[in-house]
Amino acid sequence: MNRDGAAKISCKGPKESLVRIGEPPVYWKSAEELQNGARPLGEFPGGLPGNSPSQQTEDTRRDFLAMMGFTFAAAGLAGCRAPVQNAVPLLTGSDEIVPGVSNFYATTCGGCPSACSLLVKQRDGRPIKIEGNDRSSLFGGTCATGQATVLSLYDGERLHGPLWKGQPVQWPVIDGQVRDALRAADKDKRPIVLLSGTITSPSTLHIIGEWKKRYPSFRHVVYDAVSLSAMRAANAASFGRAAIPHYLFDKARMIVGLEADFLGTWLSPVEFARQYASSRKPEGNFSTHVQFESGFSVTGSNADIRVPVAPSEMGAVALALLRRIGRYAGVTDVPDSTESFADSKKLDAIAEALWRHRGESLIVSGVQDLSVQMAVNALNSWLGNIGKTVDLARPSYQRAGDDAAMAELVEQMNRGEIHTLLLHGVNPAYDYAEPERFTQGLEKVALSISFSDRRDETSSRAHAICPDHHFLESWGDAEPVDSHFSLAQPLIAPLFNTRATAENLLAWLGIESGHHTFLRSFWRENIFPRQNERPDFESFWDRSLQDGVVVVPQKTAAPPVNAFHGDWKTAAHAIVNEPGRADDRYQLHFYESVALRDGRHANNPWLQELPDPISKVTWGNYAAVSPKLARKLGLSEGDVVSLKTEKGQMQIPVFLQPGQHEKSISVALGYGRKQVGKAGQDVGANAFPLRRQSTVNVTLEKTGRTVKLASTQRHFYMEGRPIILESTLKQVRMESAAAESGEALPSLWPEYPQGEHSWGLGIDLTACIGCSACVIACQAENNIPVVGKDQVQRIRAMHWIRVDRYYTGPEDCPASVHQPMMCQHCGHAPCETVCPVHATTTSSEGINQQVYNRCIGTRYCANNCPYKVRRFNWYNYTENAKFDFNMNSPLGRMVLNPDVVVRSRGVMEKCNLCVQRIQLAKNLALQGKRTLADGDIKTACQQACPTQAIVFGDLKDAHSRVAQLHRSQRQYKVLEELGTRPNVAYLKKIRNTTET
Amino acid sequence: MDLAGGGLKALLMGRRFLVVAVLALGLGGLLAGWELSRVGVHQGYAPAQPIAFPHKVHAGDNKIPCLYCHYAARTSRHAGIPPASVCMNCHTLLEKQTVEIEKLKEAVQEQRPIKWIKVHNLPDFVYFNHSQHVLSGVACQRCHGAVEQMDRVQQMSPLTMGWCLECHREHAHIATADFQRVMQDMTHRPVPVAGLDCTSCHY
Amino acid sequence: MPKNFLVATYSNAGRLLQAAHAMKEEKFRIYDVYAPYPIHHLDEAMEIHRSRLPWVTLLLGGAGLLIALLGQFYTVIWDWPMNVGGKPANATLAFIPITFELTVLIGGLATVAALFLRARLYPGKRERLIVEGVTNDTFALVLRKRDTSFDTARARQILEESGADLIEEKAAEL
Amino acid sequence: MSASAMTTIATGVQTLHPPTWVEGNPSLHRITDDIARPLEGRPGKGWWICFGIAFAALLNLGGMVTYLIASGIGVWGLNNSVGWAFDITNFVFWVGIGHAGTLISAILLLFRQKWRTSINRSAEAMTIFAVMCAGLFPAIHMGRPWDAFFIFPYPNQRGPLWPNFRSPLVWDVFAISTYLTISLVFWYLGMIPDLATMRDRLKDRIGRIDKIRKSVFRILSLGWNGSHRTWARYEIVSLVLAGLATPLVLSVHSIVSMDFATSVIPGWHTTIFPPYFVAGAIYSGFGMVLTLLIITRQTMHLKRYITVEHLDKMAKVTMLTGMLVSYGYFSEFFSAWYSGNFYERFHFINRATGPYAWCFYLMVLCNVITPHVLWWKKMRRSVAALFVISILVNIGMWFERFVIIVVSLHRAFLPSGWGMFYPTAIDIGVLVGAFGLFFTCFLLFIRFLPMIAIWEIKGVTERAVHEVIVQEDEAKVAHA
Repeated sequence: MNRDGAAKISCKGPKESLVRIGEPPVYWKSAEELQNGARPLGEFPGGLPGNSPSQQTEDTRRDFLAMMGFTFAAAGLAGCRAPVQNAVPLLTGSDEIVPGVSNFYATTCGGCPSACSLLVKQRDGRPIKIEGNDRSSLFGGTCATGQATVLSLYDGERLHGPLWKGQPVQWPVIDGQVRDALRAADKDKRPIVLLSGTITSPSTLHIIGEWKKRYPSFRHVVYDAVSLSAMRAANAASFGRAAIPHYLFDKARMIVGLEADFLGTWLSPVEFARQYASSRKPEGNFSTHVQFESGFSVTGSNADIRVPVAPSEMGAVALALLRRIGRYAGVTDVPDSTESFADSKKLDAIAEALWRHRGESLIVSGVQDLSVQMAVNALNSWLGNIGKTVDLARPSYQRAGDDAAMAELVEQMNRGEIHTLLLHGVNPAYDYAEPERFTQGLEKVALSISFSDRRDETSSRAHAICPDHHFLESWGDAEPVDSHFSLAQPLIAPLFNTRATAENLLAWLGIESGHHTFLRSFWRENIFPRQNERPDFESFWDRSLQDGVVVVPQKTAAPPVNAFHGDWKTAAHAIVNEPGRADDRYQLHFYESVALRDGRHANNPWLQELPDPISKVTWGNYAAVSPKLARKLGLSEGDVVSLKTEKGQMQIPVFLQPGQHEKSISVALGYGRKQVGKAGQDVGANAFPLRRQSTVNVTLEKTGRTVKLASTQRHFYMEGRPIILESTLKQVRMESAAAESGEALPSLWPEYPQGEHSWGLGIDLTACIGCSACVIACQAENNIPVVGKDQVQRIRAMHWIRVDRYYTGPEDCPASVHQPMMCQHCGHAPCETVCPVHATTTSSEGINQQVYNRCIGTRYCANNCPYKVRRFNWYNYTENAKFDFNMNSPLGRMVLNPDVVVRSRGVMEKCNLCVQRIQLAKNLALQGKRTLADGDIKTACQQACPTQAIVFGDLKDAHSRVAQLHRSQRQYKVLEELGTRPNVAYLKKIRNTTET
Repeated sequence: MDLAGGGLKALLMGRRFLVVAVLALGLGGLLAGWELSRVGVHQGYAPAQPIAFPHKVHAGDNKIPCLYCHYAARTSRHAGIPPASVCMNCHTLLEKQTVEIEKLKEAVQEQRPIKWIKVHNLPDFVYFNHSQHVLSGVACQRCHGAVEQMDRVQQMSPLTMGWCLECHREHAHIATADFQRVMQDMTHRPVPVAGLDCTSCHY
Repeated sequence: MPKNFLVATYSNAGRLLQAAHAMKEEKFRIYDVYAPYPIHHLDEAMEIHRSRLPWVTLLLGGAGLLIALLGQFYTVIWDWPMNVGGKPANATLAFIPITFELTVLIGGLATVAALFLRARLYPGKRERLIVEGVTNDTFALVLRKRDTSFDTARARQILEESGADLIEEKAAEL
Repeated sequence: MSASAMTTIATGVQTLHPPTWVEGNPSLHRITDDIARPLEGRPGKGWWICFGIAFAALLNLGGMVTYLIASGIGVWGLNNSVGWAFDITNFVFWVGIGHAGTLISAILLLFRQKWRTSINRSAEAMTIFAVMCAGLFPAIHMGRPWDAFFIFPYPNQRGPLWPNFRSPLVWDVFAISTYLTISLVFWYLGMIPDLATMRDRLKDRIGRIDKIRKSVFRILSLGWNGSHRTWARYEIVSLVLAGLATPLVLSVHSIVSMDFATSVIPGWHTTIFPPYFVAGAIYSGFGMVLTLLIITRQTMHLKRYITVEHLDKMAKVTMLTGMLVSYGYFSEFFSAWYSGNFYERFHFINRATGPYAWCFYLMVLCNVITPHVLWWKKMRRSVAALFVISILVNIGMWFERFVIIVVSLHRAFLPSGWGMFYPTAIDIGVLVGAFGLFFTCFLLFIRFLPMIAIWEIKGVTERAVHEVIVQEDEAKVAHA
């Protein structure tokens, strides 16, 4: 067993020279050694002579030093209050890194364009854990993907330096080549194009603006693999503003979703999840949520009413609502359309509820179709939601993809018109609907430069790869929502010889001052003037850097938002006259998987092994079909089928998904990467190429092959057991709110004396949306290994917290519930009595403690655990070539938490309530000569939870939040009747069926 | 009537042989047991350091407080070996020159990290936090012995779990017979309580 | 030093038994009988009293019981009480199985050890056979000629009457 | 025993003939010869074939265990839902086998069952080898067998930190080791006079091998010289040991059953386990004794000593215990239904209808239906039939343990934790290997040690019994 995850790992502290290509990394055995072994002596006060590492080293290091310097004072101010809130830690004397002490820095997530604000835990110079930034007015908590991005930092497949025509070179070479090419292009006015994903960074956009000025032939094309361009177009047509509105779910009492997985992957899930949960409090306001969707999404699984609808019928749904709302609003000439998908009574009820809550209702649609979006706009504006729950004045910049522009660019490329193509954050060779068309075009481009961090499907075809920093290595900023700014700062000096894209763009403009300097000046000129809280820029900057976020008043010169003037009639008729489809054909529905999203995270083993919140399948995608259809076609789980559209076909195993619309087949995007790295290579099948044509007429054929899906939950029904208790809003309201439950069942034994504290968890099943962020957070915090597809198939996944998902009701349209299940820390734990060697006992503070080095691995405890939450190390998962994931490489092990033992083969492990965090908090309290306060300690799962469904605390303190939850009238304990006396209480799942 | 093999005869000497055998086995067992119990215990370990740094001179004769150099012990789980710069704080000013001090200055000149040898090694699976103990008023000497009298640092304590527990039991307010009563008058001021829970050290 | 014996050998137990009873009648003290299997009803003839070995079993079994009980009480309740599944420290019921096993183990081993000591059986002991085949198919009744008062003639007569196959006087160490 | 008692036996003898436990009324010398022959002659082809197979299996076991310990428990089919399967199934199975021996030698001794004499030696040997096999599994099923010593309460430097005396696993350790020790002692004690016999047979033979064998026998026989004074004590001690071993044999499987009975898992958590496990153990034990004795009496030409009468008796015991086991099965289902406990009911429905139902029905066929064949005397006395039945019994009892362990675990309380167990090649290899170990030991035993208690046989041969009594009467008459 190995206490220091750090041990035997090359550490690259922020102040330490970079590992340059060919230079052996500095190895150190312990934090002490790190301190004087791995740090150059040059940076101590009184600047000892010598020590001048190579040029670019100096730069980065100075940046970091600078940042440290700047934030001295600020740290002093904010430091005393709550250290965890510091953007920059208190610095004692010479060294900002005390070995063994973690610092937290605010930064901005680069996992997806949602640009959530984060706090990152930095230990011994390494970022090892990502947490949500509670200072943010938009976000709180994180998503699973965000949690996992820290592992991507230590991905060995990242390029170690720039490549020119496949050969490693030094930056000046690249710079020279590029400058010449640009000059040439500029001379004969040939187009220079930056093809990027959505860029939320105002400073980078500013640089791009500079490029436009400098090179008249320069053009910026934004391409999102999964884009919302139809909505932008619709908004342009309806309100004169081509933007994505900022939705306010927390202000809505009636929410209708059309194929929009806004709690899972759509637009800004963390933000929406937070809003959504806050609008659904049984004690306060409780919105009603209706979801029309073809596949079973996380969002759908939380809806009060979920209506399975074929993708082709989404328009009809919008129209059906439009017609009814129209009647209320006095518009009568909405054309009729089919309503086969739901009985009209239900629709009437929904429409009635919408109208009753006009101004505080919200309809969102993720359908990439202009007419549907027009209809939705009409609905929202007739219901008076514009400006209330749909904010166009302060739009969201989180998706800016423009499909038309992209299509045109590809044509131009194929006509050989494009001279220089810069590719940033895009991978069209993999995720463009017509990949080969794109790659053909790419060959005709004179100079193509990719900023990708690795050799992927696209970058490997480009002339040059200028690998970008991981976002944890670089400066940056973001404006996810208009006037909501956030900053990003480096948590570690770049591991490899990479360079920030912004840095490149600046360099190639001839601006040598460096990205950090530019960023500061940009903020000084553009953002600092828009606020009046801070008189001088320095303090403004420091504060912003600490908080990570700053909200400023809106630009006075914001473009106006006109009243709705969209031509909804044409849209309506377009929907009505939409081509019908043959009945023997099926419709494909594509969705982003909660873990991999559009596939950019495919090489992240944590995410590959994260069970899908609904199907619980890991390591690969599948074609979800309804059990009814499966019976009709004689399909069973794992049968590989081939899906054919007019232009393409793919082979993929089927999964029987209750609640799937009978005519639709859902396939997750983002899988089947060909070039990404050993973890993600050829996992699943790539569905992007099937999106090119209408996905309405798809044929399905058996191939006869069968594969085994790696699922972590194999039985989906509760068998009538009281595991998840449900209730409706009505009932809860009827029961007297005063009623408090929670007295334990009688026991045969005398009460065991309790210690100073009694730790416990409270989990609100109403708030839990099943997003699984907690699973990855726990994995990152507790050094939980990845075991791979084969082991998952053998039911040996190691996650300490799993989110159980059960269906209730009919299989064609079941309701579903999520239940985070971790060790229940029983007061009378069955596992403890049977352990022959006292390897698991109850601590004086109520923790069911597992002592790895005492365990001899009889597995008796796991057998006797009614909750089956104990995990056994069937093999050595560390430094074992059979499990070649992050724990098998020194680089990958840098992510390990040095405060948690890395378990060896043959021992049992399980949730220990993040006892390392408890001990740390106690120690800090001791240092601060204060007592522990409620909320001082947050478990990893609790911190990550965007809906605050998980609450940790001291049950002995009657006023603590957790104690209140344990007294709540909704509280119950799973399998309490066994007399296990869990310290984890669940709050009943509440559905709001009152409205309809 | 004779039986095979002279060696066998010796073996079959009879009762006396039996007694001897039993005693031998007993003694052997005891010895083996003792040896096994010392496996992994390095009490008295005193490796030669790359620079023969005399704690006697610094902490003893010149009375430099432990925490001046090992400042991290206040805030971190690691006491920390001071960076060479801390040494230089004084040694840039001091005239005194010795071979050892030369080594130090050389190292600083050449940016060559000094590779000290760790003397006190706890097993990987136990979590020990210096600050917790320092702040609870445990004297450094309690575990490290009279370092200020050592020329070369030596591991004084066995660093076994039993040894830790001796002290923890002394200071434990947990799991003793009158536990209930103790809990009652235990104020919520953070009384440094030496834990006897497994998770005090193992997680 | 060798002693003098009067040895009668038989080829079956019946006659030997008869002879033994006759000897008892005549107040002869039978030194010992050697046989390939235990002959019942010989005890009274040889005035062998019931062995006291079972007391060893009782005493050491009791000792085992105490060791087990005290050991468990000491470790679980006194030395380091732990909260195991919220059960009270005093888990006497849980001690029963081990207590029982140790009682049996120590009691049983002690009894056998006692037998070996009492009967002077130990590895490497040279067997001393009064006549060939007493471990196979021969039965031997042995009288010790302690002094002149031993009426050899009478003894021989009785033995002959009992139909011994062979009667001989021999000096031997037994 | 008093003379009056004697006469009753005498009359008994004269009026009705007791079953003859040795056929053909051989002389004492003949008995010695018959039983000693296999040890002194060269082993037959049959023995070599059996030994070859068994030894191959043993080697396979060695390989499997090495691989297991080198790479981790993951090489078995176990998973987080089913933490025990073949390993503990085999453990319980072998412990069960181990019960017949002590039962025959101890309990039947207390009940003065003379028919035990010709089978008890080999039955005890079987016990010891079976318990050895059993002991193997708890050791190798651990994730970290090299730390197994944590289980023993010895003063240590960890505090000291003691084992958890509440855990049935610790009880197991004590029960199994005690059982093994006492059985060994009992077995050895019973063998001492016969070892002496073997020693003395070798007296006049010359030749290196024989010399060595003789001196080995000499060491083992502790200088036994047939003294009746020793015999007297010897018999007392045998009785005492029998008295100790009887409750011991019952306790061992009761404790093993508590591994399950003390847990919370439906299908494990039941109070009927101790008696039901003991019955099952004896049932399977007699099954195995039958198998072995039928083989040996055929191959080693000992039909005269292991008679059809013996087989008949054993068949009766088998049938009786078989029916006890059946009762256990029935009452489990009954109490599940009667308790109204949801999980309990679900478990037993699942046992009979779930994915592992076939194991359940195989078990019922072998353990509930098969024994009733033995109502027919013909069957009880037909060697072939008994052989088949004994094999079926063993299969049935193995599956009983598999059903109890795996079926209970694979669908416990939370459906989210449900999962199937599929054995791997290693699982099966270890299972086979254990049989290899067992049969290798047994074959070596019948080759090198007297597999029938010579002195006890002599004690019960008709000639001995009869003549003693006749002479006794004459003696009395003479007196009167």
